[in-house]
Amino acid sequence: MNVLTLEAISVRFGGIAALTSVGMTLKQGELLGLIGPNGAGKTTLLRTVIGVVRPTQGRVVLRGDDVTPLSVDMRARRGIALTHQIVKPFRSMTVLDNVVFAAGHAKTGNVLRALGTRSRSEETQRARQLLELVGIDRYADANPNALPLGALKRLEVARALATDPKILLLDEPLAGLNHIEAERLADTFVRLNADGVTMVLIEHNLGQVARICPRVVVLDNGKKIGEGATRDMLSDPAVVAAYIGKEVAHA
Amino acid sequence: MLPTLGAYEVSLIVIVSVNVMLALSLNIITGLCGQVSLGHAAFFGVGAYAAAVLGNLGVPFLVVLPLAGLVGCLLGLLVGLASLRVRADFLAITTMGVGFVFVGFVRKQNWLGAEMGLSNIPDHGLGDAGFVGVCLALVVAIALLSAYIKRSWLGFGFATVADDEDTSRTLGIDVAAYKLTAFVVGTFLAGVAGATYAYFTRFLIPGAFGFGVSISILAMVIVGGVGSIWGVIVAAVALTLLPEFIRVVNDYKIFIYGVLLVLTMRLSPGGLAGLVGQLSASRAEMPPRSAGAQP
Amino acid sequence: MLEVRDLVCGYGHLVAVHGVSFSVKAGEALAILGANGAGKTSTLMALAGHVDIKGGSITFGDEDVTRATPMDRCGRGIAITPEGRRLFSDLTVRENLMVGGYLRSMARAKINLEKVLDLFPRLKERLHNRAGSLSGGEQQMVSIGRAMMAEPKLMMIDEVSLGLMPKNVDICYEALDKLRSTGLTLILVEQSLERVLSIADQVCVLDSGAVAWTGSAGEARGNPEILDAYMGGAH
Amino acid sequence: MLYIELALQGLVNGSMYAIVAVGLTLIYGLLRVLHVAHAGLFTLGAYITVLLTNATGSLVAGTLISMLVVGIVGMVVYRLLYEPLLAQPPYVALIASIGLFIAMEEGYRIIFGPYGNSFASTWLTERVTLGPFSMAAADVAMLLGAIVLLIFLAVLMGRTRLGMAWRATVTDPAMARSFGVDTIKVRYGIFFVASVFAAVAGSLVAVLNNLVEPTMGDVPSYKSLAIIVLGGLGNVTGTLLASLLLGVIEAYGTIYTGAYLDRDAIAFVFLIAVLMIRPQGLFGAR
Amino acid sequence: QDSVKIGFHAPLTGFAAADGKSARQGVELAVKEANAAGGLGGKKIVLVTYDDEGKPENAIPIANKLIGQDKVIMTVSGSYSGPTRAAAAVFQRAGMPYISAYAIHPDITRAGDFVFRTGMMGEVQGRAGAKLIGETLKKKKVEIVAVNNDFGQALTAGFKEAAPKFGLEIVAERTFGMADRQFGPLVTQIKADNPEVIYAPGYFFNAGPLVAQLRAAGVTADVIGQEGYDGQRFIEIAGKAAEGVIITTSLDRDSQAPATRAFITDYEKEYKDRVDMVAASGYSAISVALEALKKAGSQDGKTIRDTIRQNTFETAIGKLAFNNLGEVKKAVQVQVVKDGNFHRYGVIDDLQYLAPPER
Ligand SMILES: Nc1ncnc2c1ncn2[C@@H]1O[C@H](COP(=O)(O)OP(=O)(O)OP(=O)(O)O)[C@@H](O)[C@H]1O
Ligand SMILES: Nc1ncnc2c1ncn2[C@@H]1O[C@H](COP(=O)(O)OP(=O)(O)OP(=O)(O)O)[C@@H](O)[C@H]1O
Ligand SMILES: [Mg+2]
Ligand SMILES: [Mg+2]
Repeated sequence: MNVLTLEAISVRFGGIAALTSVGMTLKQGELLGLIGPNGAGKTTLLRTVIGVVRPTQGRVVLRGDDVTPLSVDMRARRGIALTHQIVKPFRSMTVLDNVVFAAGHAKTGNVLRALGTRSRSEETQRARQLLELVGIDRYADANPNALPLGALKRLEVARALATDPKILLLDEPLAGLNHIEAERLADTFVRLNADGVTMVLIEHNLGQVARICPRVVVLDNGKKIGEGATRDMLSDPAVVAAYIGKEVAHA
Repeated sequence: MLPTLGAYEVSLIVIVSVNVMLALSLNIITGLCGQVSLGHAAFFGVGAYAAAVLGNLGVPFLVVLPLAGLVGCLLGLLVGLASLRVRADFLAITTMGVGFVFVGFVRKQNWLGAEMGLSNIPDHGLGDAGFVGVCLALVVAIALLSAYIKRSWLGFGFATVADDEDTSRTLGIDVAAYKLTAFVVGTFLAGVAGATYAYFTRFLIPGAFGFGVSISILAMVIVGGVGSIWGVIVAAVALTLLPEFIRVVNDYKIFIYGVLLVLTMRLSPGGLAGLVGQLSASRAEMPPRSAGAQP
Repeated sequence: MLEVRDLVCGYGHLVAVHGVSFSVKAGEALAILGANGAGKTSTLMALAGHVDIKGGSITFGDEDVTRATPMDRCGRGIAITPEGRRLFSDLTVRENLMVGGYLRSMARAKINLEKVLDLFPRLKERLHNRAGSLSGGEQQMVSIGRAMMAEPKLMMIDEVSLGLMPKNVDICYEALDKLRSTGLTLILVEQSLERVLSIADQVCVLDSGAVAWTGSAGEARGNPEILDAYMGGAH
Repeated sequence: MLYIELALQGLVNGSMYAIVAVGLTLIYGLLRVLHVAHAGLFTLGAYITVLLTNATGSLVAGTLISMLVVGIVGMVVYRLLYEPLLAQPPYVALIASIGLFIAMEEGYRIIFGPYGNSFASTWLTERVTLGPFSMAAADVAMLLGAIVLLIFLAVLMGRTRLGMAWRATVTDPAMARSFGVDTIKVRYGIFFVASVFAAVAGSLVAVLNNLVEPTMGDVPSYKSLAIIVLGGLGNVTGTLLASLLLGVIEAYGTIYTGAYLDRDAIAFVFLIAVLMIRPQGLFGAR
Repeated sequence: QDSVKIGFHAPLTGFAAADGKSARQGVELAVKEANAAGGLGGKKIVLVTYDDEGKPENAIPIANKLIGQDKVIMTVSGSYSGPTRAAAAVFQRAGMPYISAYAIHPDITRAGDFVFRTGMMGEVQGRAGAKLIGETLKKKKVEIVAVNNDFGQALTAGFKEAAPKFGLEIVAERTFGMADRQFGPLVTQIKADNPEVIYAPGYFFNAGPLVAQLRAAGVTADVIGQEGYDGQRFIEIAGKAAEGVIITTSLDRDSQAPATRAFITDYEKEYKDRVDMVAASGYSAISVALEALKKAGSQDGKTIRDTIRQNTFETAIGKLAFNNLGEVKKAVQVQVVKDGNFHRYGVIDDLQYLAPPER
């Protein structure tokens, strides 16, 4: 079953065509890789899915519903979560509170409901678990400004997970992690995926992409240039020329 | 508890109460939800004028209070809608503009007394003690409400909107609803404060709700420490009574007020709340604002 | 070229790096490795003059620059590509690069600009766009280019490959290698072991703010287990 | 004919706004602070000019010294007030700035008295006639002054490397320093230039009104905030155009809508209307 | 007790600080002179002064403090309408006599029978302006250019009410803000309107630049001002352009009345400054208070109130008596600027026509 269908999405920023008629489907329970050169439009595509970017053309269809007219928060409420490539923690609160807040999504959906509730104990517990899951529990009480980049990247993931997403959009979550840390986090994704979270993963770390994503979509210059089994795509001459360069991927 | 109070003390208590209410109401919008407003006096004024008009129609004081709040938050809702379009400093200046437009509008409205003001506001009929009682009760109620909101998930949501509304949205927060709530609650309370003021002075002129008033309310919030409820209360009381206490140095009192604002901000940028925070050793060091660390 | 002795630095009361020492010769490349939070960025930023130095000394060329201002360091030929890129987001790509060449003559800056654009042709099309609107990888290119514009003697790059596609990583490393042959000294913080070891002469592994292992790149290549031991972070 | 003359008068007012506001926008661009006390420096400039001119008999000497002194005072204000608050949220500096402005105005009242000062001789009677139009010489000076100063600034900020360095300092001072920009000099420089502009505006207004009073900075203090927002915050050219536009709108407004709204309200209705359509200001980038 | 306390409040800081200072100087001079002359039946007169900043909400605690803490026996307002109106209600409730020196709001005395006003009501002065233009100057086409506040509005209302009686044609009515000093567009428009006379209620700080800019633009119509212009400051600002401007006010510079002459010389000696209307009004208001206290021979509010009501007072601004409402009945002085000074132009003492309301 397709949980998410992108129909001929085009996005323009002023004179720049960031995406040109990109179509794509995401199946229930899939872990899809999204790769492509710098500036290909990967981030823009995920931002279009969550609604931060409005497509100039095309539709975003979630489980058969056209969600294109919906606002960002309404889409988030329907189970889409995004981790930002350029990290965006709430800098005025602790790392833990960043995640606690996200974990309280059921209470914050409605203003009156939010006004009516105070207890945070459940959410705090859940948040601690998630920080542990991504391996930054030791920073729980720190301010995000004091965190190294790798930890902030993982905070993005923990916060997105706290909203109990059905579709998790991951924008280069492994960047800034060394190979061991990256592998560990990638394993976490696999486990969550097995638990039923559908995922899209943007990564330039092709080793990990090849390891955990059975299928990839390749963008270049705002257009889809390939889609298929990861192994095939990584050896596709067009992909190699545009993206990987001379060396053959060490997948 | 009141028989020992003279008329002078009563009038001071009322003025202080009005200012505390105003400061707390702005604290909900600016302190908790991060929407800096330089035009809060407009909502105060709308409440005051509404109270005067209603009072003249024979509506009793205790009924006028919530009605004035409602009228205040009608305008608040409008400005709240504007806050969905413009952000940060643009919003601050927009609200400042709302303040000027309000005063400019009232100045030309004959049914609101225009420049001559409204001077026939009826007596509240509660007597001094009763009126002071109402004022204090309002202050306590507003303080408790503020404290409750701050601890609730609503307050938590406000904090994220204040921090980064775009990110907040991606976590499923209906930012518009949160901002509007802050504006509606804050301006409702400002309207109530306006009604209290109207029944206190029983004379309204447009000039009493000008830019200077908006600034002094904001100063109370920031000197108190943005978002801190007790800090804002202390600052509102202190800044209101300060000129009263330094009447001795008559000619210099506003000068001193200005200098104190500068010194407070210079020596304790976090306001009173920040100062106390620094003094209590347990507190971890404040992280520096990351100047554009992340694009 | 660069001599770091017992460097201690941190933020406020917090000490992030305690007693790190290393030295790099002219034309050499040093790789600094370590887990998340090991203190790599803090070390680089201290070398650039942006973190409080609480102890130790930094000698660059023959001069002590421990207390020099960032401007002074730039004048002496130290340039940085910082973590998080830190572009001037409201300026255009071209302006960002020109600020990089601020201390060079206009003529030299223009020549260098061409070089950077040759290296990253992608930026040509984005020259007059706000740097803040670029994609992550494009921003990284601007950040690296900006440092090159300063014609440094010592270039420090925090996570070269961050957000760059594999092809660009290769291009970047090739360019750096070429610059090295003209005498440029490099300090690279990098997560991708394989890449960095292919270019580095020396390796310095940090763990919890201290040097855990140093050696030549050859040694490190030989037995990656040594490095792996320090890469897992505090788990 | 009347329309054109009204527009000309509006442009004169607008250029006064422009000279004050451009300093404010520079400083906003630099520190992200609404430097309300700028209007206090404007008043200081006017006082120094009127006092020195009456003492020496030379308006030129009075104005030049005023520019210099106010420029230096501007740098001192930066050093003592804003520099220590750089790491704080901007509203902290805003309140400090308002406090300073209040203290300055009160200081002038205490020192120079509440009545205001005037020049011993006036220049207002000098007129310049151009075809069918005739304007006060001081008006013409205001107009020309604004145009020259602002074109100079726009070129400096937009076209030169120095301007680039200034703008780099704004987004990330630490990184700007790392590329050799002396951000401390940049900041002092901008405060100096902005404050000199304030002094020029103050002196011109003193001549035009022949009246220097403690509260003469009130209107510029908030009106120029509106203008820099209208112009797109931090945008020098935008500020210039917004000032002139607002001057003209106020000129027509006072005549044609004065019966319904006062002058300030007219200006702010326009501002709000613009912001609802263009939330980033007339000339701001998003 | 060997002293008598009298309360006084004025805007010593804020937008009206200039008038506050003048009022205060006038009042202090009067008290000083009265003390030099032996005080009140041997008791020293002590003035308790507060700054109300021109804000109504400040006037209320000040009034309460004067009544409850300072225990003054009566109070004089040297302030504008806002604070004066707000305080009047407090004094009325406490049964303490209260005299407003120059605030113009009609509702001030309506607060009750303890409240008096020695200044002219705005409406009354507006009517006097109409009479001056229609009857004395015999002009017809008038343009009103008024300051945007209670003062301007009240004067305009009075003027417009009386205008038809004197056959005046109002060609246009315009306003400007308190803070305006630049009148370029307004002047351009007035030139186009081409009136014979400009009736321009405002203060010296508006009127000085306005008149200068009108003349500089070549507008030759007569400018008629009122007590807001009354002070040397206006002439200093407007310079030569001030010549010929006629105003309605309370103080007659060329008066030979001893009270007026004495005030002018004493004031100028004491403060090394020229007198203005506000100083004269403050001086006169407190003169009425002191005189009433002396005549009443009692500190009882009701007695003092009745004394004020039943007597006539010789002051620096002429002979004053009060009607039922507590409004002053007095002549309007017309002054003209000649050779850099105000001089007598005439007096309007049509007390029937200028009579203030009784209710
Ligand atoms: N707000 C914007 N304004 C203008 N151009 C934009 C904006 N956002 C993105 N772009 C441009 O659109 C293109 C696609 O950007 P996007 O961030 O989607 O790339 P990406 O595939 O994620 O690249 P990377 O791998 O480098 O992160 C880029 O060329 C970028 O410069
Ligand atoms: N601004 C700051 N304030 C306080 N502490 C900080 C700050 N920046 C970093 N730290 C702390 O200093 C330590 C070292 O961090 P640093 O950023 O140098 O690590 P890193 O090795 O670069 O990690 P990464 O691989 O994630 O970039 C960490 O424990 C971190 O929490
Ligand atoms: Mg991207
Ligand atoms: Mg790092």
